[in-house]
Amino acid sequence: MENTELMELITKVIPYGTVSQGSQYPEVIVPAGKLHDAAEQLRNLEGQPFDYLINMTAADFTDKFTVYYHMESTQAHNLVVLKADIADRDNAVVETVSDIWVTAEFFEREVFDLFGIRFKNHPDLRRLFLEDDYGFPLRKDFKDEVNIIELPN
Amino acid sequence: MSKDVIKNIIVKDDEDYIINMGPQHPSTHGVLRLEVCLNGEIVKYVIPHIGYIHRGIEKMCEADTYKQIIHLTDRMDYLSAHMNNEAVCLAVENALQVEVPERVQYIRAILDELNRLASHQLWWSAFGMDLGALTTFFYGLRDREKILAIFEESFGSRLLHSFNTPGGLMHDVHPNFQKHILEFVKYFRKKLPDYKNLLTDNVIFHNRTKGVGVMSPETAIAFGVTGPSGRGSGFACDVRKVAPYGVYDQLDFKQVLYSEGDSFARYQVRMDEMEESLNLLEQLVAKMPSEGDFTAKMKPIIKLPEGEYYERVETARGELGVFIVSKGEKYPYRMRFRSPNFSNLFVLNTLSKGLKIADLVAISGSLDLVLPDIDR
Amino acid sequence: MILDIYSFSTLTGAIDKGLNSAMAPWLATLLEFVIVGVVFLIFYALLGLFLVYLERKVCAVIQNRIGPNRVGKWGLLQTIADLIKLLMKELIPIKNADGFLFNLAPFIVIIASFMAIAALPFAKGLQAMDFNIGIFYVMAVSSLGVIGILLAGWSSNSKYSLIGAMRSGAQIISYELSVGLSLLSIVILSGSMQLSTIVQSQADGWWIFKGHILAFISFVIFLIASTAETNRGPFDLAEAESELTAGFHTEYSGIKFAFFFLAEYMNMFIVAAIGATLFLGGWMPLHIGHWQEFNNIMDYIPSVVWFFGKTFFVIYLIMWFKWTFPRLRIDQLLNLEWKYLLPLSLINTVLIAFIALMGWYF
Amino acid sequence: MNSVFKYFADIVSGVRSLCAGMRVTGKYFLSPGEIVTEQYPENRATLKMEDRFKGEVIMTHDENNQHNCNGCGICELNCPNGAIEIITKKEADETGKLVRSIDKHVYHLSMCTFCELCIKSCPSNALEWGQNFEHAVFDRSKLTKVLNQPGSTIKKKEAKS
Amino acid sequence: MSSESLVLFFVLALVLVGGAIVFSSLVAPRSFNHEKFEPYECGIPTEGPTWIQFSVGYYLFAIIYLVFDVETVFLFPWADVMKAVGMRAFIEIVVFFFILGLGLLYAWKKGALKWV
Repeated sequence: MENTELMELITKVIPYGTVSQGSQYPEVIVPAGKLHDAAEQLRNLEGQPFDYLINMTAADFTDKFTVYYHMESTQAHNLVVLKADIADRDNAVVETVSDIWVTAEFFEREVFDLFGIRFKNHPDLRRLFLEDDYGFPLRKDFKDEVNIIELPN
Repeated sequence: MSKDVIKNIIVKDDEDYIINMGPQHPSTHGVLRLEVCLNGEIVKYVIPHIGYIHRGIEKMCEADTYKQIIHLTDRMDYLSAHMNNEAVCLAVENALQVEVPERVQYIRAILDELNRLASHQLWWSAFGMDLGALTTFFYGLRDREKILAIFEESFGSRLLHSFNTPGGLMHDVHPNFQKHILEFVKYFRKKLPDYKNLLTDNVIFHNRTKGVGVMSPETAIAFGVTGPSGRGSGFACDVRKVAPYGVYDQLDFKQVLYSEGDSFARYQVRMDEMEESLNLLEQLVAKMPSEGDFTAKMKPIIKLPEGEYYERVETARGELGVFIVSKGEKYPYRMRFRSPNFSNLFVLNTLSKGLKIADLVAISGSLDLVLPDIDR
Repeated sequence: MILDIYSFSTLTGAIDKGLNSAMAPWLATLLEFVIVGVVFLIFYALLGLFLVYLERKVCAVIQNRIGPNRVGKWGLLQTIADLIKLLMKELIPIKNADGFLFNLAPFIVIIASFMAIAALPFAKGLQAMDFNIGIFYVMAVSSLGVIGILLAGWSSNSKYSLIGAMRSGAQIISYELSVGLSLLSIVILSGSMQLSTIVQSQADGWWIFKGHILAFISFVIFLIASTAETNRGPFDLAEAESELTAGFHTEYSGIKFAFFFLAEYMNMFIVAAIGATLFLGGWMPLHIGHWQEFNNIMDYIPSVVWFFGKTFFVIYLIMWFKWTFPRLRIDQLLNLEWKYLLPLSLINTVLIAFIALMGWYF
Repeated sequence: MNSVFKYFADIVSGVRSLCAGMRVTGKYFLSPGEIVTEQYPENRATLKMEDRFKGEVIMTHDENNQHNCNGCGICELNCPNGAIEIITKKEADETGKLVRSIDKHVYHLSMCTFCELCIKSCPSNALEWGQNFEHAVFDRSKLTKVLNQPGSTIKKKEAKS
Repeated sequence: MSSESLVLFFVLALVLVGGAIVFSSLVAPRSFNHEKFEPYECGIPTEGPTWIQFSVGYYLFAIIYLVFDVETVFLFPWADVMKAVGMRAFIEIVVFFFILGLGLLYAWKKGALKWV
């Protein structure tokens, strides 16, 4: 299936999202509140359900967080990226998709560990790598005077 | 379809008989801690605890140039160091739309396969040891030594050879490179029957692995279990076939798929992949241009255009993804590695539930986990 | 036909006579006891060290390695160095462990193997105790060891040890049956439980040859079952290091650990010696039918060489198993015994009884 | 009857597979020529590392105790781990002008990951790989090395022609 | 030697183990460290009691074993005199083995040989 066709199909099921051709793969940008619904729509997309969540991660843009979901359909081998912005950095909450892809449970734990984004309805939201009182190291404003030696640029 | 969702079920009880396997345990290859709940010999649930060697590679990448990132990726999955390098290089090259010389692509593919072979050999050794056949460890390492000697000759180091650089390679390969590879292929073909007699055909080995830790294709997809572990369940996830990179679309090889999904199927996938890799090596050496540049022209300071880039390669353990968010600077704004072992590890609970503690060892061995890759 | 030049009875007899003529009988008996005791103690310790060394060398060569080669010529003193090291190691008392049982366990395993070794016929005329129920005695005493293992595992207050001990308990008692039944078949054939009589009955040929294929099957069953009895690979579930770190002796340190180690190797020697005595003719030389010349040449080889040659052959077989096979799982281990070995050995025993009755053996 | 047959067939095939395994180990047991162990400290004399072997970073000095390093600091910039520190000094050359030159090229072997970026990026080819691999020392501070030999000077450039 | 010397061997084994342990505890160094005396569980403190009611699987086999082992004890005297007594002994033992085999078959079919 061509990318344009796929994008049309996605636009049909996710009318509230912005579907565009990213630098490599089709991108779907949805509001953070609609993330779970959009994910479910993609997971059950007609003809080519995106059943394989390759990757889930986030990035800190100092004024907002963006969460990324890379998913592939194992039938058509198309890859799409689902994105959502979380504006509230101090109290970042987004709904979990671990009920759709079980692997997201662990990706979300990692994102929570490193960014401090909370996932609503997550079955077991604990820190994955770090201690409970450690900061959220992948936030851009994270400072650790003890352990990190800044290199002169 | 979403009604029969696969879940990771853990039911805790106050009277659980908890036993910790790891972080210092002979069968967790690395510092993995498994919190195992037992009922006699039967496993009730397994909770993996990771993070003992979390080095924050993703954070470190944010302060490194793209050339400097390469040497960090070696240290994630140290057994497929070359593939990790290649993933970053491919991401950078694709973002910059650099045409990499053909010779480089062939050399990279050769190194991929050599690295895959070395990794599978080590896995075979360690898997035998997990099951109590200590001799396999020495035979596997003996043969792996030959590959490491080839690496050492060309790159100067045996395990962590940061040999790739965005745009090409650090050096040209050693003049004896092709000759030694062909010698190795011949040598290893002769040794494979030993592997078969020692483990593959062994009746005890069959009993220990057949029907143990059966993973359905749905489970594999839902957990994102890729690589040989996923292909043992019939999940066609070989990135070399699904989304070919380098010269893989010009090569004749097949994706090894087994449908049983048990530990023995995962074992068989890797054994078949070893032979497949040997075939590939012969093809690659024959097709490889004997002359040519070893690197494309690159600017001394590499700056990726603003945007998001995602690149996938097939490592010895599954699909490695490199995700770069660039803001047009010489450092990546956000770098993310989707490591195959991360997803492969967490299926352990589902697979080993209701089986015996010895099976847990067999399953974790058959998943072929490398801990530094999980923790990053 | 057997030459008596190598018989140890002349030597022991002479010592006995000399002592008795020199002093009062009770003193002579006491002195004999002490001599025998000291000789056995030294023999036991040296044999243990040598077996450890042998195992290391055998597995090294199998695995394309050299093995110990630093201490002494070909590393011969390596195990002695290890022993000294283990003697110098701290004995760590484990918190909340059952102290008395914890310390008792190494005594029991050593006593079991030490008492069993006393009844073995090492050579013509060299047997400390020749019971008329010899086999029975050895079986009974050597199975005491399992109590030591169970105590060690239970008292350690470690979960790994506990599981290891439980496994080993289930394993050893199960395989006791097959060992018993396969030994029984030789008792049927030779009509005696006395080890010296059994050896004498093989003067014209070893039971493994005289008893047709049935005796051979019996030998194979004995070999498998006794490997399991001694907790060696592929049946080393009690100390399966990939699952239970070190199993029942996880918490033992220093010399106490060394005793478990020693007992394991001595048990291996005992079962190998029993196998050699019952199936391979003990210290009897190899005799083939009516080849008078050949038999005479064989007679010139001392009986003690025959005994140790055969025993070490069996020991080598057991080591060969260990360094080749993957470990079994607990349920498979018990399946193998109860569903394969036990029925087979039951049938085998009946058949052997039949051929013994009919006199259909050589 | 079929299951009884299968029972015995299982035994036979099982024993056969075990024998196949034992044949492999037995074969190696009987061929000590296959032993691959390297006797390391004894074979020091014959042990030769590959030409490209990455043992440590060294600075090449010619017979006049001269090296190529002019202290530009590019290697320091390129090192991902901060394993290189360049300490420069100002020195008057023959015309009396103050010229920056290298005082100490400090190399922390303990932080080096052998990524080769310093060697590749050096514009004057002053650095290269040394073959020494016996780095074990009792004190970590001994792993910090000064690469330019004492009293060494910078090699004069050939007259530009 | 007579069977009284069994006591000798018993005492010798005691001396061997006891002597070595006493010697070792005299020469071995001692150091005190709170963590050191913990039971080993891969570096993590144990949770919950170690000594609990354990799985019945192991004991089932012990019970079956008891039945069989007592019978094996009877078999040895029989084996000793089998050739002397002749056919009668053989027939009797065949009947005995048959019953024994039935017992094993019963346990097998009953599922007692299956691991739980």
